[in-house]
Amino acid sequence: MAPTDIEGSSRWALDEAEAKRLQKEARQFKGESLWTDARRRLRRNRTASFAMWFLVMFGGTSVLAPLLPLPSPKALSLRDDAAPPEWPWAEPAPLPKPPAKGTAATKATRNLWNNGWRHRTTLVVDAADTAALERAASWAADLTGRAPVVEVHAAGSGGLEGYLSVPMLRDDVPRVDYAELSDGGSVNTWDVAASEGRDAFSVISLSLIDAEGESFDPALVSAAQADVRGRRLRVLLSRATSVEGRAAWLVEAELRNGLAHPVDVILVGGRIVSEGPGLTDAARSGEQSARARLSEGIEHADLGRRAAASLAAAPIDGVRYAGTSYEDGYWPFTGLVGALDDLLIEARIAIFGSWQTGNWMGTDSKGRDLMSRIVWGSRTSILVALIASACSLLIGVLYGAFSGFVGGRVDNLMMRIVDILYSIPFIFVVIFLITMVQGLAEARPDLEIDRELVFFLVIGAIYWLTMARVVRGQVLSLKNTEFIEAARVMGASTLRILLTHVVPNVLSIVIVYLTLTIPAIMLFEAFLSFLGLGVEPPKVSWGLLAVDGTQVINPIKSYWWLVVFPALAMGSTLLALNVLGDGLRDALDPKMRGRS
Amino acid sequence: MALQRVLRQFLPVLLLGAVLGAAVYATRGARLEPADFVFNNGTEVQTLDPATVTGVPEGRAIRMVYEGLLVSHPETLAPLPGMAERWEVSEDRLSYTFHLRRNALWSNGDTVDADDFMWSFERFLDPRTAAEYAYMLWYVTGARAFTTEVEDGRPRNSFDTVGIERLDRWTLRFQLEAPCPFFLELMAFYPMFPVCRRAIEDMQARFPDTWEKEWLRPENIVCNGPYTVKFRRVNDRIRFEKNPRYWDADSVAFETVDMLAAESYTTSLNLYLTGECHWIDVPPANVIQELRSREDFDPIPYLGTYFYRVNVTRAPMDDKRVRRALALTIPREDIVETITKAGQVPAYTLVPPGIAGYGGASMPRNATFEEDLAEARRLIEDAGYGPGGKEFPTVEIHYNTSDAHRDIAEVIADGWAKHLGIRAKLANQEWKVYLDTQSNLGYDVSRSAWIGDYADPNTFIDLFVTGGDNNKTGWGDPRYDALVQAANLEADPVKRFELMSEAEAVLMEELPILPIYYYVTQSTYSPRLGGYFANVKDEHFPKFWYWMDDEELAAKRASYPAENFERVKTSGPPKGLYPPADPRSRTDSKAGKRKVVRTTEGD
Amino acid sequence: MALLDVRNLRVRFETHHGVVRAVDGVSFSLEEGETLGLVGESGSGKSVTNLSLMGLVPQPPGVVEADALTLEGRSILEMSDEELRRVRGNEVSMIFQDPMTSLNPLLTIGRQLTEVLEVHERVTRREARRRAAKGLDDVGIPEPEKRLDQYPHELSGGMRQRVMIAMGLLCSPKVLLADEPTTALDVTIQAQILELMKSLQESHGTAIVLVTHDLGVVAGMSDRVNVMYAGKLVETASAEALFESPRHPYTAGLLGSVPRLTGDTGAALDSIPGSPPDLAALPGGCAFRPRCGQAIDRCASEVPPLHVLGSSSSPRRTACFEHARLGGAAAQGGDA
Amino acid sequence: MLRFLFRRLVWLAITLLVVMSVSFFLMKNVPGGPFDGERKLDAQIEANIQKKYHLDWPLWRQFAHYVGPFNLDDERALLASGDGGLVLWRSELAEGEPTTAFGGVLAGDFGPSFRYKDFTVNDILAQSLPISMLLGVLSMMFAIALGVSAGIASALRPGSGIDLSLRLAATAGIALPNFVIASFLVIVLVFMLPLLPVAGWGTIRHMLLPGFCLGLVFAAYIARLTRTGMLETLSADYIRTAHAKGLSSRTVVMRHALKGGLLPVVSYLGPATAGILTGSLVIERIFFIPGTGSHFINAATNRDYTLAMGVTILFTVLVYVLNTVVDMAYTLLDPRIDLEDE
Repeated sequence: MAPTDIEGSSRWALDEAEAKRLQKEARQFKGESLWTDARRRLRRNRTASFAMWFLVMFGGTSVLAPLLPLPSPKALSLRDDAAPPEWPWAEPAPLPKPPAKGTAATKATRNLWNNGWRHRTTLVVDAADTAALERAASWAADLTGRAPVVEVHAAGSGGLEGYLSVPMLRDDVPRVDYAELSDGGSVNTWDVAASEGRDAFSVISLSLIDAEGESFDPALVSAAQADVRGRRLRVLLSRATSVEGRAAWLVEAELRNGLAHPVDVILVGGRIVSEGPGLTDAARSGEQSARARLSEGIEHADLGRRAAASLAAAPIDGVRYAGTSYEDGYWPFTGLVGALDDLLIEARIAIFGSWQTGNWMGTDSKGRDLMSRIVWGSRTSILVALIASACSLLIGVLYGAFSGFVGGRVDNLMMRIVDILYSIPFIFVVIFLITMVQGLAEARPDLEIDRELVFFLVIGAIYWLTMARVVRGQVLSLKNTEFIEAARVMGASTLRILLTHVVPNVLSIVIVYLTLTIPAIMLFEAFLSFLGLGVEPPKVSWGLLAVDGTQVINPIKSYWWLVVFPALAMGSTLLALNVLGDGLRDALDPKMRGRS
Repeated sequence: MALQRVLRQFLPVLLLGAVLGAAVYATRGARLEPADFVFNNGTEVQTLDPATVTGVPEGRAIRMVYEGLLVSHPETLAPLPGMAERWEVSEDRLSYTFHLRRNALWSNGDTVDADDFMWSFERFLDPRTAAEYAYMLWYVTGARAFTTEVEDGRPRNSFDTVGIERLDRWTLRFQLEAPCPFFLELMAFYPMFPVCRRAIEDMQARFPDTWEKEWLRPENIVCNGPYTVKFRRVNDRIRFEKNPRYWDADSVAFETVDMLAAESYTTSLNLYLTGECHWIDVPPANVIQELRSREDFDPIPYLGTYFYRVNVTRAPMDDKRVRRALALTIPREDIVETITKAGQVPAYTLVPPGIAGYGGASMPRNATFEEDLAEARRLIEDAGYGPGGKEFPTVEIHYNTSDAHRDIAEVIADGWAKHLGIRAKLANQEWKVYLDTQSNLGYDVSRSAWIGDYADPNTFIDLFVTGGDNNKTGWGDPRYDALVQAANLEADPVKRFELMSEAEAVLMEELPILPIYYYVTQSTYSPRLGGYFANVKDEHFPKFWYWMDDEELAAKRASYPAENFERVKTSGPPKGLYPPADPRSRTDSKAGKRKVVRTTEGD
Repeated sequence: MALLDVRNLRVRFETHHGVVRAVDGVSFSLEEGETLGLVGESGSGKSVTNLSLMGLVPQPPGVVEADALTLEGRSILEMSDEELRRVRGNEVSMIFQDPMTSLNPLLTIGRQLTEVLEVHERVTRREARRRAAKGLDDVGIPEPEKRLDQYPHELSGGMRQRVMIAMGLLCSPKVLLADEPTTALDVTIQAQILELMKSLQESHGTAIVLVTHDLGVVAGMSDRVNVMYAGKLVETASAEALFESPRHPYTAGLLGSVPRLTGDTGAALDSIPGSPPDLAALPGGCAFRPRCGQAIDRCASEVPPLHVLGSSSSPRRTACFEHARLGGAAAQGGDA
Repeated sequence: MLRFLFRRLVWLAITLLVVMSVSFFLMKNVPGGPFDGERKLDAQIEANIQKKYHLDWPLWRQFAHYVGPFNLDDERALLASGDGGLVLWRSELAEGEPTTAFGGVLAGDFGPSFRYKDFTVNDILAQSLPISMLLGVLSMMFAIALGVSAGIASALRPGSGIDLSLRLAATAGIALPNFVIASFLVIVLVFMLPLLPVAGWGTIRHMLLPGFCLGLVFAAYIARLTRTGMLETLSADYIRTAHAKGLSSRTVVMRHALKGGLLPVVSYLGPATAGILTGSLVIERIFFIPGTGSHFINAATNRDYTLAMGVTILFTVLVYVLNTVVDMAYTLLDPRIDLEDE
C-alpha cells in the first residue's frame, strides 16, 4: 500500500502520544545496539578484559620504549659470555674479564656505562685522589657547562679507578660561543654541493641551544652568514630542537627578521620550520644529509677532541683523557614516531637522568640487555603483526566474502586463483619483490620507499590466502540463510549485504583465525629476516630473538634466559590476543546476546 | 549420490586403513646397522664425480672412494705415494714424471693404469664436463686453451696439445708452462683423482641419456680408494664399505663408515654427544667457550682469511686514507675473543700464516690500538671528512645471512661509529643474491672469506690482480699485477715468495680489503680416533683412521701439555677395530705429537 | 493418582541481569489421555515449564524447585541422571517448535529414529528399523523405508515435524510434551499435524501437554487450558469455559487479539498494549497490571491469588481480583 | 561426484600450468644462479656449465624444454627413436637405444638436480617424499588425537579450569615456535632422561619426537577449531532434541555434536597437511630427517631451479589433491553440501 494511504487513513493514523509510546516500546524492545552490548559483555568477561588491559599495557610499553630507563638495545658491550639475569637488588655480577678501559662495561657502574642514549666524554682519574677528581670535575664543567658524573670501578691492578664522564643529551652539542661566532671560527660549514657550481649552497649549522638561558642574538647569525665566503645562504640549520624558553615560531621569526639575506630553508631541530621559494633539489638533498648528521653527535666527538687537545696542552695532574663515545642507543624511527621518540627521550632524561635498569633478564652474548631488546623488539613485532594482519584481513575478507557470496563461476575462478597463488613458492616471491623494491629504492631515492613497510606488506600479501578461503567457506554457508534472503528481497545491494550482513557474521571465525595468524606472522617475519629479507640488525624482533634463542639450547651449556624471556613475551602476548579474540567473538556473537 | 553413500559408509574404514598402513610402513624401516665410524660432513655432497666437485665436504667424500697419483701426509700434508709409486721432477721444475704402482685395482677388478689417468684428465679439462676446478690444471701446457677454446660445444684443440703424456702403461708425464711449486700438492688434490674409464664408457653405452648420473649410483660406481659406496640417502648419509681391492687395504681399519649430512650445528653436536657420530667439523659457536677446555676440541690455524672487500669505485672508499682508517678501526681483538671465540687470530694481512717459508707483509700499524684509532681519525680528517669538512656518507656493510657474520658486522659497525663517527648500516642478503651483488660491485663494504686450495700464497695473492674473476673490489694496481706476474714466472721458491710478499705489501698499503681474522679448524672428534690430525688445510684422510686401544689412548693423554684438558667419555669402539696389524702407513704419523694451539690474549 | 503432578513449580535463572523467575509457582496435573493446553505470550514461561518436566532446564544457570513434580508418583526432581535419561523419550517425550533445526542435519532420519529405540528398548537394529519405518508410516509419511535413508534437509518442514512426532511416539510415551509443534508450519500442514496428533493420542492413549500461543490450536485440541503470564498461571479452565468467558483480563486480551471470521472484519483487532514485562524486574503486585485496562488500586500492592471458580465438574481458577466483573464483561464480546 | 572429480582434474591441469610458468619465470628473474659460489668462475668455465645445463638458452626455450613433452636437447634427435619410429615413453626404448623424443615434466621427467648433481629430481623426491609423508601422517595423528580431545574437553565445560588450562596449553603451542619446543624436548627426553634417539631416521622411536613437535602447533590449532565448532553445535536445537530422546551425554556428544563440531577441523586439514609438509623444514633440520621439507627452502636458496620446480609441482598437486579429498570428505560428513553445486 502506498504511503499516502497510511497518512490519509484515520485508522492507521497515530496520535502523537501513541507514536511516542510505540517508539518507547520499540526502544525498550530493541534494547541496546549490538556494539554497546558487545562492549558491555566484553567488559564483563573478566579474562578478556584483563587480556585487553595486558595488551594495552604491552602496546604502551612498546610505544613508550624511549621513556623507559632501559639500557640501549643495540649498544654493544663485548664480553666473553652472555650474562644471566640478575635481581634488581642484586650486586652486579663480576664480569668475566676486565673491560677495555673507557670503552665498555665496567663492573660497578655498568648501568652508566652500557653505551647508548647519550654521548659522553670520559676522563680517568685515580679514585683515591680526591683532589684530582675535583680538578677534573671543575675542568669538565668549565669546558662543557655541565656537571660531570663520577663513576668508580675496580682497576685491573686491584686498586680503584675513577671514571669521570660528562653525559650529554642527544641534542647536546658544544656550545657555540657567540664571541667565537662573530669571528666566524666555529661555524661549521659543509659545502655539500660546492663542486656543482651554480647550484652551490652552504649549510650553516648553528647551535641554538642555550643552556644558561642567555638571549639569542640573530644579528650574530647574520654576521656569520655574511662570513660564509660571500655566498648566498641557502639553508640554515639549527641542531637544537628548541631554544629554551622560546617557541619554535619565535625562533623562526627572529631568524627571519635578524637575517640580512634571504634564507631558503630554516630548520630547527632537524624539522623544517620554513621553506623559502628558491629551494632546489640539491638544497633538499643537502638538507637531508645534513639532517642525518644531526643525531650522530660528531660534534661531540669534536668536543672530545677539543677536550683531549686541551688536556694535552695543559695537563691536569692525575687526570687522563680516556675517550669520547656517543651513541643514539636505539635505532631511530622516522616521521611521527621519530618525533615522539625525541620527546620521550628527553622526558626520560628529565625523569630518570642517567639511571637505568640492570640486566634483569640477562644479556646476550654481546652484552646487550635482553629486557631492553624485548621491549624494543616488540615495536617491530607489533608493527609487523598489525600491518601484515591488517593487510591479510582486508584482502582476505573482501576477497573471500565476495567470492563466496557471488558464487558460481566467479567463485570457482577466484578460488582457483587462490590455489595458484598458494602454490607459487613464496620464497621466490619474497626475494623477487624485495629485490625489485631494493632496485626501485636505489633508482628512485626520491620515492622514499620504506623497505620494512614493503616487507610487512609482502608478508600480509602472502597470508591473506588462507583467510580468504576460511571466509569464503563461511560465507558460502551463510549465503542461503533467511536473513540474507530477506535483505536481498528488500533490495539491498550486493555490497551492502556483504558489508552489513555477511561480514559481521563471519567476524567470529575471522577473529579466531586472526589470533591464530598473528603468531605465525611473527615467526614468519623472523624466518624471512633470518634469510636476509626482513629487518636488519641491530634492529630486532621477537621472532628473531626466539630464533637466536634456540641456538643457545644445547646439552653443554644452555643460556636459558635467551629463550625463556622472548618466548614468555611472545607467548603471553599471543595468549592475551587469543583470550581477547575469544572474548570478542563471544561478545560479537548475536546468539550470545544477553547472556553472560 | 550412490557413490557418496558408499564412500560415507567406508570412510572410517578407509581412514583406519590409511593409519594402519602408515604404521606398518613406519615400523617396516629396519634399524640400520651402526657403522664402525661415523662423521658429520655438514651437508649433502654435490656429487661423487671428482671432476666436477669444488667444496670441502665433497673433498671428504671423494677421498673416501678415490685416490689420486699422490696422497698427503695426514699431518704435514707432504706428498706420499698413492697411485703413483714414485715420481721425478725435472731440473727446470717444468716436467713431472709419475710411475704408477702395478698393484692398484679398481673395485671392479680392473687395473688402474695410465690410460685411466689420461682419460680422466681429458674428461676433467673437457669443456663439456664443465669442471669448475679445471683451472687448477691450467699450469699444464695447453690445458687452458683446451678448456676455453670451444667450437660447436667441443674443444677446438685435440688433447694431444695438452702437456700430459702417457709414456707407457705405467708412466705419465706432465709438462708445465711455468714452474708450479705446489704441483705435487695439486696431484693429491681431489679434483685430480682418476675415474674408471671402462666403467663409465660402459654406462654411456647402456644409458645414453642418463649415464652421467648412472655411473655414480652406488651399484655402479667403480672406485680405487680405500672405500666403496654401499648406499646413499640424500640429506641423510652415505654408507661406505671397505674396498677389499684397494692396494693398501690392509692398513684400512674401519669396515664401514657413515658420512652424515646434518646441516644444523646443534644437531651435529647432539649426535656427537650421544656417541652417534664420532667427528663433527663445526660445533655451534656458543659452546666453543666450553669446548675449548676439552680434549676433543683442538683448533689449529686453518688456511683461510676472513676479510671485508671494499668497493673502491665508490666514494669515499675510493680514498686510500679512508680505507686505511676503516681498517685500523676494526676491533679485531674483540671479535676473536667475544664473537668467534675458537682461537681465531686477528688478521692484518691477506695470506694466513702457516705457509712454510712465506714471510708476507702486514698492514702498517701503531704500537697500540688507541694510537691506531687516533691515526684513523686523523686520516678521516685528512680525507676531508668530519667536522669542518664533508659529511661522511653512511657506509653499508654487506654480508650474507648468518648469525656469525651478523655479529661481526655489528661489532665492526659499532667500532666505526664509535671511533670515527661513521654511521654504518648493516645489509644482509640471501646467499645467492649476496654473491650477485658482490660480483656486480653493488656494495660499499662486503664480508668475504677465502680458503686456500693449496698451501701456497698464490691462492690468495692471485685474487686481486686487476680484473681477476674473484677480485670483486674494482681495485687494480699495475705494481701489484707486475709483482704477481713476476712471481708466477719465478722458479726460485725463495725469490718467488719475496715477490709475493712485496705484492702483498702493495695490497696492504692500498687496502682494497680489510683483513679481520684468520680461520682456525674447529673439528671436534673422539679422543680415541687415531690417524687423525688437525692440519692447516683441515683435510683428513680416511685410510689412516683407526680406533686407539686403551693403552694408546692413555699414552696420548699422558702426552698432553701442562694445561689440564677435561677428559671426555669415549664410547668404546666395536671390537676388532683397533689399529690394523700392519700399520705401515701410520708409522710416522703416529709419532706425530699432538700440537696444542691455544690462542691467548696478547702473549 | 494423576499421571503428572506439578505443584508450585518454580524455575529461576541466575544471570548477570539478576534473577529471572521464568516460572513462578505453577501447579497443574495431567491425567492419562488428557490434553492440556499451555497458553501465553513469548516469555511467559510455557516452554520452561515443559523443559522442567523433562529435567532439561540447563543447570546452572537454571534452578528448578517444586513442592511436587512427579510422574506417576515418582519425583522427577529427585531422579538421577540415569533415571531421567530412561524417562526421556521413553515415558515422556517432547516435540520441539522448529522442525528445521531440531533434527540433526548430519544424520539420516533412520539413525535418529532408531537410536531412540536402541536406547530405551533393547531391540536389534533390524527391528528398530522396522519399527522406525512403522512409526513414520503411522504419522502418514509415504515410502517410509526410503525416508529412513534420507537426511532432514531432503524433507519438507511438515514432513520433518511428522518425523519429530514419530520420534516422540516411538516408545509409546505416557506424556507427550509438544512445544509449539505447529508454529513453524503453514496452515494446511498445521491442521494435518494437529489431526495426526489427536488420532495418535487416541490410538496410543498418550497425554499431551500442548504449549502454544495459538488459541485456535488450543481450542481444537485441549481438554483444559492453562494461561500463563510472566511465569505465573493466571487462569485455568476447560477449553470451552475459557473461550466462552475468560475471567482474567489477560485471557480476554489474548482472545480479543485473535482475528475472527465472523462479525465486522473491518474492525481493528484489539491488541494488548505494552509488552511482556522483564522477568528480572517484575513490578510489585499483579504482573499484568501495567497493561491491564481493569486494574484497581489493590492490583498494585498485592499479588492476586488463584481464585477457585466454577463448578466441580468444570473447575476453573483465575488470578484476578476483578474476575467477577470480568465474567460479565467477557460476555459482551471480549471488549477489554 | 565423478563429474566433480573430472572438473577438479581439469582445473588441476590449468593450475599446474599457471603455477609452473609463473614460478619458472619468477625464479629465473631472481638474482643469482645455481652455480654461483664464493669462488667466481672463469668466464669460459661458467659458459661451459651454462651450456651443459642449457642455461644459455632463451627462457621460453628452457621452459618448453622443461615442461616437455618434446625433448629440445639438441644433442639428441627430436621426435624419433633410433630406428626412426616415434617413441611415446622411455620404457618403450630398448636398453641402450640412443635417443628419446620425449622429456620434460609432461613425460614424467623433472630433470636433473643442479645441487645434488648425482640425482635427478625424480630420485630426490622419490627418496624424500615417503619420509615426509610418514612424518606428516604421524604428526597429523598426534595433532588430531591431541587437538580433538582437548577441544572437546574444553568445549564441554567452557570457562572451567580444564578449559582454561587447555586453552593456555593450546595457545602456548601456537605461540612457541616448534623449534623452541623441539630443542627443550631434546634436552629433556634425550639427554636428561635418555629415552629417545637424538636425531636421525629409521625406527619408529626416531619418529616420535619430530612427529610430536611438528604436530603440536597443529594440535593447538585443531583444539581451538574443535572447541569453537563444538560450542557452536552444542548450542544447536538438535542437541536438545537428542537429550530429550534420552540419549546419554556421551552419546549426544559423540554422535550428535562431534560430527558437526569437527566440520571446521576437516576443512582445516587440507591447509594443515600442506603446512606440515612445508613447515617441517626446521624440524627436519633439528632432527636430521631426510624429508622433502628442507627442499622447499633450500632448493630456492640454492637456485636449484629444477628441484625447486619439482617441489613446487609436487606441492601444488598434493595440496590440490588434499583439498579435493577434504572437499569430498566434507560432503560425506555434511549431506547438505552437494559437490555438483560448485
